[in-house]
Amino acid sequence: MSAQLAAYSTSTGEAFQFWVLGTVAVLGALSTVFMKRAVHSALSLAGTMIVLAVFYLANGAYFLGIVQIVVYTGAIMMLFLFVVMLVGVTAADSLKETIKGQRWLALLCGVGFGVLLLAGIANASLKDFEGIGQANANGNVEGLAALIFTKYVFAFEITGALLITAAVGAMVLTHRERTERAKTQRELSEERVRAGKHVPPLPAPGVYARHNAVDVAGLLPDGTPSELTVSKTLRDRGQVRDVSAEALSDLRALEQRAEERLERTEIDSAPFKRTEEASK
Amino acid sequence: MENLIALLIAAPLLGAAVLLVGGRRLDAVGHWIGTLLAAASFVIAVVLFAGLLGRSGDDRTLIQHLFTWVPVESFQADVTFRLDQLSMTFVLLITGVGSLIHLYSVGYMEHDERRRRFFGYLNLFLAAMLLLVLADNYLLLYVGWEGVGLASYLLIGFWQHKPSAATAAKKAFLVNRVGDMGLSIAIMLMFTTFGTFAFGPVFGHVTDASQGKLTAIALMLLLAACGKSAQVPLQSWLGDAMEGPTPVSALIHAATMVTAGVYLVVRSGAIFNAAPDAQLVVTVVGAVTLLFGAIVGCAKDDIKKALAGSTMSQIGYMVLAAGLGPIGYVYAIMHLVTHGFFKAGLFLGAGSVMHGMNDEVDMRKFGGLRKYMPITYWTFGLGYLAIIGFPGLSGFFSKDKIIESAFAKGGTEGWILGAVTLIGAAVTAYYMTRVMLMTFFGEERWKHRATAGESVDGHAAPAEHAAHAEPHPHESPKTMTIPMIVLAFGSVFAGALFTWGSSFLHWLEPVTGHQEGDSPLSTWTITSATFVLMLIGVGAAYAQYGRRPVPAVAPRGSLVTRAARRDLLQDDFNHVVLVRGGEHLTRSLVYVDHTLVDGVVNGTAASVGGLSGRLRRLQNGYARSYAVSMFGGAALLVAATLLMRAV
Amino acid sequence: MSFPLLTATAVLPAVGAVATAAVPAARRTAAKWLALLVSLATLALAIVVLVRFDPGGARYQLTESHAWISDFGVRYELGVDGIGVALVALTALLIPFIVLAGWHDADPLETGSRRWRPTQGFFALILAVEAMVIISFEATDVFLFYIFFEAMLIPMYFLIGGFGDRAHQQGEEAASTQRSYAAVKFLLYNLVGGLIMLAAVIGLYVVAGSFSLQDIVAARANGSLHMATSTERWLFLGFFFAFAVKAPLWPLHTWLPNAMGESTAPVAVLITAVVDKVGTFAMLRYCLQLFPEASKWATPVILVLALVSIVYGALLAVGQRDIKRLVAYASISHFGFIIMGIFAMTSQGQSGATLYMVNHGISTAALMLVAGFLISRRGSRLISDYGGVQKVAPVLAGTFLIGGLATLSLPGLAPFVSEFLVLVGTFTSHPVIGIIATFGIVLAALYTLVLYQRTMTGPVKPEVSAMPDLRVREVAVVAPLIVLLIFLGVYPKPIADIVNPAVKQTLSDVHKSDPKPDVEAVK
Amino acid sequence: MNPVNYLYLAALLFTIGATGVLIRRNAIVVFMCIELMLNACNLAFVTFSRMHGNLDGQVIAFFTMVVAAAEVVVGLAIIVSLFRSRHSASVDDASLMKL
Repeated sequence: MSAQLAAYSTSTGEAFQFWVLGTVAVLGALSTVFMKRAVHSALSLAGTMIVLAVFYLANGAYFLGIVQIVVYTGAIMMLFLFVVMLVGVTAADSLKETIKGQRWLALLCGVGFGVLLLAGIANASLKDFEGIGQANANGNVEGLAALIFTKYVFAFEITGALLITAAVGAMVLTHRERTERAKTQRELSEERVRAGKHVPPLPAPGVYARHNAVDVAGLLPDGTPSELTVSKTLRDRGQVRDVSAEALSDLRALEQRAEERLERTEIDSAPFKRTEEASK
Repeated sequence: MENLIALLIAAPLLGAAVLLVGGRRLDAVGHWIGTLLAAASFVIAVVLFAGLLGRSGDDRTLIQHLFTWVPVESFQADVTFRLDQLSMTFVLLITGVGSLIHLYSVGYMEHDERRRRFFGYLNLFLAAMLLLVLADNYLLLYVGWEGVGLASYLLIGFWQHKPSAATAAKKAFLVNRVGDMGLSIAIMLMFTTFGTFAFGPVFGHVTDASQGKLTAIALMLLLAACGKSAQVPLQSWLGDAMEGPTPVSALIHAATMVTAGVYLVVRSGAIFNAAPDAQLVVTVVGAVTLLFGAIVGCAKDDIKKALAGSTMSQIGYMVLAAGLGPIGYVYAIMHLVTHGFFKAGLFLGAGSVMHGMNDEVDMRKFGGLRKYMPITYWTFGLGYLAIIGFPGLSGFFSKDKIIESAFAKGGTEGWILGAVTLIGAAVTAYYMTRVMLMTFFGEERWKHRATAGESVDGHAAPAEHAAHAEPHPHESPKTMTIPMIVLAFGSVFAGALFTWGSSFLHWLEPVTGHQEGDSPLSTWTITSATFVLMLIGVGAAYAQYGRRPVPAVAPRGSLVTRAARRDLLQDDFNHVVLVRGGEHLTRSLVYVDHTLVDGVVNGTAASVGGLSGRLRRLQNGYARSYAVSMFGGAALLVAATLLMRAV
Repeated sequence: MSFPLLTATAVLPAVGAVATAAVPAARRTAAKWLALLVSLATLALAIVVLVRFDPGGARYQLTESHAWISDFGVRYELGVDGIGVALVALTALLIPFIVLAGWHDADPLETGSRRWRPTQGFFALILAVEAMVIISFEATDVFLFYIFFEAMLIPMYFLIGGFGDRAHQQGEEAASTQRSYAAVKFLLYNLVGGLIMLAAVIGLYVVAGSFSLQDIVAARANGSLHMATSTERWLFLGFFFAFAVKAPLWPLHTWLPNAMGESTAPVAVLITAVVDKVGTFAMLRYCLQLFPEASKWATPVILVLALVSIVYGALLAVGQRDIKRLVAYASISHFGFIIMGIFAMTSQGQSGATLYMVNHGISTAALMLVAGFLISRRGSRLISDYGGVQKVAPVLAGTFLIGGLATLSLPGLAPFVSEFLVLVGTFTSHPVIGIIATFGIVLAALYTLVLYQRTMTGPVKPEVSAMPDLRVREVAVVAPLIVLLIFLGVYPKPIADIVNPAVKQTLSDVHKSDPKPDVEAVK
Repeated sequence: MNPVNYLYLAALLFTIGATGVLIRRNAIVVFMCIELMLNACNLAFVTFSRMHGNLDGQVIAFFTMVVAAAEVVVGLAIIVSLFRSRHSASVDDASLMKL
């Protein structure tokens, strides 16, 4: 019954847990700040949050602990990831400072502030404490509920209103008003014809049946890859996988075997020539 | 009867209001309205005069209290009129001569399209002048004092299209303002000394006040008098004032307004009597001006300016007499009245001459006019005889009295003053004879000058109808000649009338007080000396202008002559010292105001702007740097709280 | 609880301002008429106040008092003494003329100019200023006063910066830049003053624990509130600085010529005849009553500064080439007289100063508005561009001359009485300063007559030869002012009777009494 | 062990998050750091609630989560539209607050 224990006192177990997870949390926080890629920051933040959730539990805030995991780590952080995806997981933004002296000021403030806070906590003599046990006697959730729906009911209602407003606000912000009618298929095709390029649909990616992944460029008859076949996004991110080389080597290997079987040597260079001419 | 006093002023004031506000629809009758109201005022004056004569000498003072004007604690100024013998005399002179000159102006201004306005101004002047002499306290007197200044400003500058006229008007007002400053300071001094500035209380308590304050008050009053009566050193405006229409010169700058200074001194006699030093200054000022004006009068070729010089010198006589104290007050006023008659007559004559000569004023372009305008000639001649003090005429009586009183002052002062007055008499005879001869005798220098019709200093009436060809001298219309004749009568008989049983003396004595001075010389000696000197003056003038022809262009003349032509360089002095200096001062001050006073402020503004420009760099728009500052701020707050808890 | 008359006098124009501003731009004329009616109604109310005010009665009458910001003891307290009621009447009197004179000043400019001129905004702002000025004359709560003392700046700023003369000699662009410069200068000067005053106001609250003028004065009188000498002096300086900027007193005056020069004549009148009066009024009411000792301590310096203002302003007026700037410097000289009268600490001086505020308002309005009519005809402010106007527009010239004569305080016109009272009052307490100040009357004559001579007399300039004389509207503006000038010059007793008791009480607050004459000539 | 250690940890995490906000340019990462700070606070709240022996702290933490959720939704929406408009998620690119 560790929960009960945790509620009344701090066991060595909790101490151990604190020191281990605390380090993790701090590391997560640091990496949130210093990771180059937003995705990584997000993930490390999520990690920190989970650790915090555990701490909540350890502090006897069972409800919050769960909420922390569900809402924060589950919902909010995922929202972050979505946005990161929307905005595009571009190449990591450089941590090089543009504003003169900003970084040093930031660090100075940060360190100073931290030191001050710690000092403040330190000289606020908080030696003794009474556990949460009393409060949690008949269940943490019930206790919270009792408070929220009596003492803090107005605040609660207002936060409800706030949430709704926020949702609406988000929609309003992200909603884009369409000014002109969307073009129909027909109009689009006619446009393309008039423009006179790529009248047929773009070539599909993938080569034969061996690769049909979207990031593999289709090969021209001579085996060289065609950029057109890969979506622009992948091209921009430089995530196109070039398989032409191995395709050619496969080809060569195939013909090799064919020759061995047919004991043909004098005319072995012919297909190569052809391929070379073709490749010219 | 007291209630009539206000009417004296009300009549012309009403005229002024009606004429000035009335607008063009009154153009046709305006001048008659003005004249009638002036005459009405004169009639009221006569009625009052009769009333006063009916009373015994001591209670001939009427007081009319209209309303309280400015009541502030102890500062109580009332609108109260005081009609006693002194002011009665002035009222009669003002309204009488004023009415005559109104009448004269009807003819003189006939061709001026702004005649209505002219009469409005004349009425305004009458009202102000009457207020001046009727006021019962100095503040009210001050109102009239500046009122006549305004009227003279408007009338001198009546032909505003002439820059010379506008400038002259401005000059007159400014110089007068200097005098007014003296008057206002005098009033303040009275208020601090006596706690009031009403005639009665002030004169009643003169003896209690300290000598120094009284002298100060008296000198300030004298300054005012100098400004108004064109006495040295504030005389410079009078000559230029001749830019105004001639009736104005006659009424304001000969008969009435310029004598206000004398009135002030005589009215304040009580104060002056108590301040002998001030009196001495008064006599000196009078004596200097007497000679100054006379000399200037000798040199001027402009007939009006010559007369203006004579006016100055005659007023010099009056001021001198007034400075003599109780010995002279009566004679100062007497000369004032007679002078009012003959000088007004002379000016009207001059105006009549100009009227007949296309508004020519240069006497060198006159000559032999007696045939062409006989009435003018005779009236002018009588006035001439009066002013040079020809025995039997009014000037003779009044001036001799003054000369006697001057000697009667006693001591060396008496001798000096007497001598000055005697010399003055001779010079007066000289320059008046000169005017007479150059205008009415000699050959007719105005003939055969088809080109020279253009008047010397632009005395061209606005509605210039006369062609600038050879003038055709002609007698002026009745409206102009009648007043001249009346005034001529005045200048002949007034003196005799006044001295007859020394009626004038008895009339004024209750107000001004009088004491017979004992002159070291007998009356006969003085009279004969005066007569001889007068003859010498006349003879000299005759020898110079009567025997040989007068050059049509003024000879260069001696240094003195040239100086005298330029008003003895007074104007040049003013110009160099006051005008130039003032211009430089104001310019430099404007510069200072722009650069220094304003510069300081703008400099501050600029520096603040620069500073903010630098601070602006902090606002680089990067959310993160804002965040840094915010975070740093938070850190500081934490630090602060910790510190607070630590201590 | 009787009808809140004083509040009404302020609220009416405020409401009128809102209503005027609300008039649609198409109905521009309606807005003008509305503004005129409101201002006239306010005048009527002010007259009622004047009638209801009993000179012999309590010091502050028609008082209203409501709790406002109870935490700081700020109350909504209104009440007028003789001085306040006179100035309220002046303000209410002048605004209709200003509105009428500015009838066309805010009309949209003819095509080719890019400046947008909201007509109804112009009149709304004027009414707003009126409301604020009136309430600051009526407030007896220091904080309340301060708020409106400052708030005034906002509408004034827009009036100065937004509306200039329709034609300008250096073209529209230069004009607008100068205008905005002037507006900003006006704003900054007064804001600085206001800030310093705010500090002093707070300081006063810290010291006195109350914002109520009457309470503080009473407490000081019965000794229950003691202020350290240094404290009192600092607070005094804080207040005085703001008022001296507003007044304006040399050397804080340089904003006035710009502001008056660049704004239209009616706005210029609003500045100098109405808004600036708040400064001098506040010296009389707040500096003297709240800090009597400090006031006496500062008197010599202030008198000298006032003297400098008088002479300096007059001399600079002589040196100006621009009609409006000339009038502005003349006003600086006159404000010097007012301040001198206030700090002469004699009943003549202070009554004179109060009368001076009223008379100067009227006379400057007359002169400046006529000058505005003149400028609007020729489209130039330079004196040298005029000449011989008297010939072509005699009525205009005549009214201009009368305005000028009032400015040089000719006896018989209202300003003379007040100016002479100020001089006498100063002379009795500080003879030397009084005598030097007397030179001001000569200089005044100089700049006025020079202005008149250069513009009105002499040969007619071709540019002005076709100049029309005053129109009916313009005569309707000027004539009443002139009548008023003459009436108050001949019979100032009514106002004097209202003002004297208040001045007497102010003097008793300062523990000053008039010096006795050497000889008791009148019992 | 004294649960105050949790507070130390929370402080540390908070500081790290804050520094991250200051350092990173990628809006999403900045946002994550903000979340990190919020979580740190939550931890502190929970610990407090344990020390005081009542649940209010947990309730506050709960509300914090809700608000954080709302905030995330809106914030991410903002980021998305920002990215749409200027094709970058860098906070420095949106530096129009300059004078």
